[in-house]
Amino acid sequence: MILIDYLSGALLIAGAVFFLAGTLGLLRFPDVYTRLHALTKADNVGLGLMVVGLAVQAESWTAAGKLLLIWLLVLLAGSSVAHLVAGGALQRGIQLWKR
Amino acid sequence: MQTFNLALALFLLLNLGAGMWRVFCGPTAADRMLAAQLFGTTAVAVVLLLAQAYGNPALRDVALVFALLAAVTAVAFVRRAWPDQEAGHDSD
Amino acid sequence: MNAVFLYALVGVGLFSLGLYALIVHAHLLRKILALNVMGNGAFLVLVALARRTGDAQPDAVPQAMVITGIVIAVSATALALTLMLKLTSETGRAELSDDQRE
Amino acid sequence: MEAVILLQWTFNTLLGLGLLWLASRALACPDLFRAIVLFVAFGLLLALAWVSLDAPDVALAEAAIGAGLTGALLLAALAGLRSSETNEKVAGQPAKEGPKVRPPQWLPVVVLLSVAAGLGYVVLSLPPDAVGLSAQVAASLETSGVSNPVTAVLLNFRSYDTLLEMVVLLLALLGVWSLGGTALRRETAPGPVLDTLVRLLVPVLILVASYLLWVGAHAPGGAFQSGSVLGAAGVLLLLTGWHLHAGLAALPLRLALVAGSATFLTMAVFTLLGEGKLLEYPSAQAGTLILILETAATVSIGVTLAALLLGSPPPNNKDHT
Repeated sequence: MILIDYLSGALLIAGAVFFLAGTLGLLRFPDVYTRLHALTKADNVGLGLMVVGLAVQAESWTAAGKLLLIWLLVLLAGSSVAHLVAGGALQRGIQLWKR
Repeated sequence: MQTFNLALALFLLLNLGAGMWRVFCGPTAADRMLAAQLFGTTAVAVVLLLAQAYGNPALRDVALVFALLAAVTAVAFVRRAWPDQEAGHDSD
Repeated sequence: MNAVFLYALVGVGLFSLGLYALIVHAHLLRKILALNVMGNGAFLVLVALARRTGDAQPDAVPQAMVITGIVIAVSATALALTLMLKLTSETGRAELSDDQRE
Repeated sequence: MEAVILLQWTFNTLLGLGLLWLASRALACPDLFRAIVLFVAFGLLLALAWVSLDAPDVALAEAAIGAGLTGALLLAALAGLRSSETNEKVAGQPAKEGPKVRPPQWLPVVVLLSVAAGLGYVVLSLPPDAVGLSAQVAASLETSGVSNPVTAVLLNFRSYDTLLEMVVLLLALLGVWSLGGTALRRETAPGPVLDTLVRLLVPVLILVASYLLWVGAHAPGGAFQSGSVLGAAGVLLLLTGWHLHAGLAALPLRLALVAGSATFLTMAVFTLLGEGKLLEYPSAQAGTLILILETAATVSIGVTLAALLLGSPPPNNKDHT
């Protein structure tokens, strides 16, 4: 039981770190494309780790399945929206950041 | 474990507050929309953590609806509200 | 002060903010946003006060009324937005004529 | 246990302050688009507040409407506003979107402060413990046909509220339609990514809507939440250039729109004749009757919300002749 709690805690903290990284990237990166890159880390990996961490704690397999479904949906929506925003930004001539 | 989950939820809420900065600064409409997108994902994570902390599995349905509906606003933005010319290009 | 009164006071604050914005802003889209904020403030007061049941389940009647209210608010918002668009296409500006002198 | 209480308290305080701050920024912001994004973020935080207030039913409705549909409606309206402003060629109109706030005059500020103070005083003077109607709800829950108290209130104890609400929704749509609506937009073809997203997401949305409808009997969910999710599916389809087949746009659409109100009215008449009381169901069949009512209401709410985004009646065969 204790081991599972530690495992879950480690996964959750790792997820939270990715959320923090995503937010920092959103704040610090220089243009919309690099910010997209940072954002999708929080969407995909951060939430993914959190979902696995919570699924370890979940009371049943169905609950874990629902958590996984939520993650898959966010993954689908997040990556599609990232693609659409990047495409739209290119189309509108938002320039890429150059050092 | 409850304390831990609540503490993480609080941390994510603070994270969300920091992300607000991007909504204000922009500079492009896309940046603001991205910040709102991150808001949605963070809210999903917060609700899931609260569901675990309060032992209320029904809250997972709230997270499910969040996950589904986040795309609707973003699609509305991409399809309708995104101006063809961005007023302010990225400059910072 | 517990969470009930905290949220109830936040609701009061939202209602007042919305009322203020409704008065001072001329643009109709802003007025619609302000009305929505006012409504959400009222909902927050209702749901917060419904939780004064101690450890028992919260009062379901205000919650049910708020759910009804949320759906009504979105349909009213849609109607208001259509009115605004109609007015804009007639007059060219999204403001009520009273505010044209400034 | 102390730590938990402290954490909850901090969470609630931050959330409350965040709500006030977002609302004030959204209302004071010079740029309309930014104001709408802030308002959407406000809706998200509000859903978190419902979660903390132990109101998952409300949180579900808010997650579907406040965070999804309202944002889509506002953004679509903003697009309409921009296009009609450019059509009119009103000089300097974009700049007019800018700061419209006059310097704070003393009268509105006084109104704001006195309203806030008065309401705050009233709220704080309320007794900290009040059972309200929860005892009555709990006592009658057995005979209501469902075990989720909120659904019981919405569809049984106060179902006349829901009956009238269906009519209000219909009236809002009739209002939009009778204003002549907005010009129907020619949506451009969605790219392959958006197309795939919608093809995957819409079936899931419909599935989740049905799930929420079914689960509403014993857990958070029900007709309103389910209808809102269904409406979101319709909105997504409309935004990506789907349009209602012309053969379905006349009678079938109208039937779907009035299904909720009509079923409620029929039920009201039958219960009035049979039981002698408006919308009081025999407790043996209550569960089934509620499910029928909820299904009809869900369809109507979903179709009405999607139609509200479309803004005008979809063209049908008769229009062409």
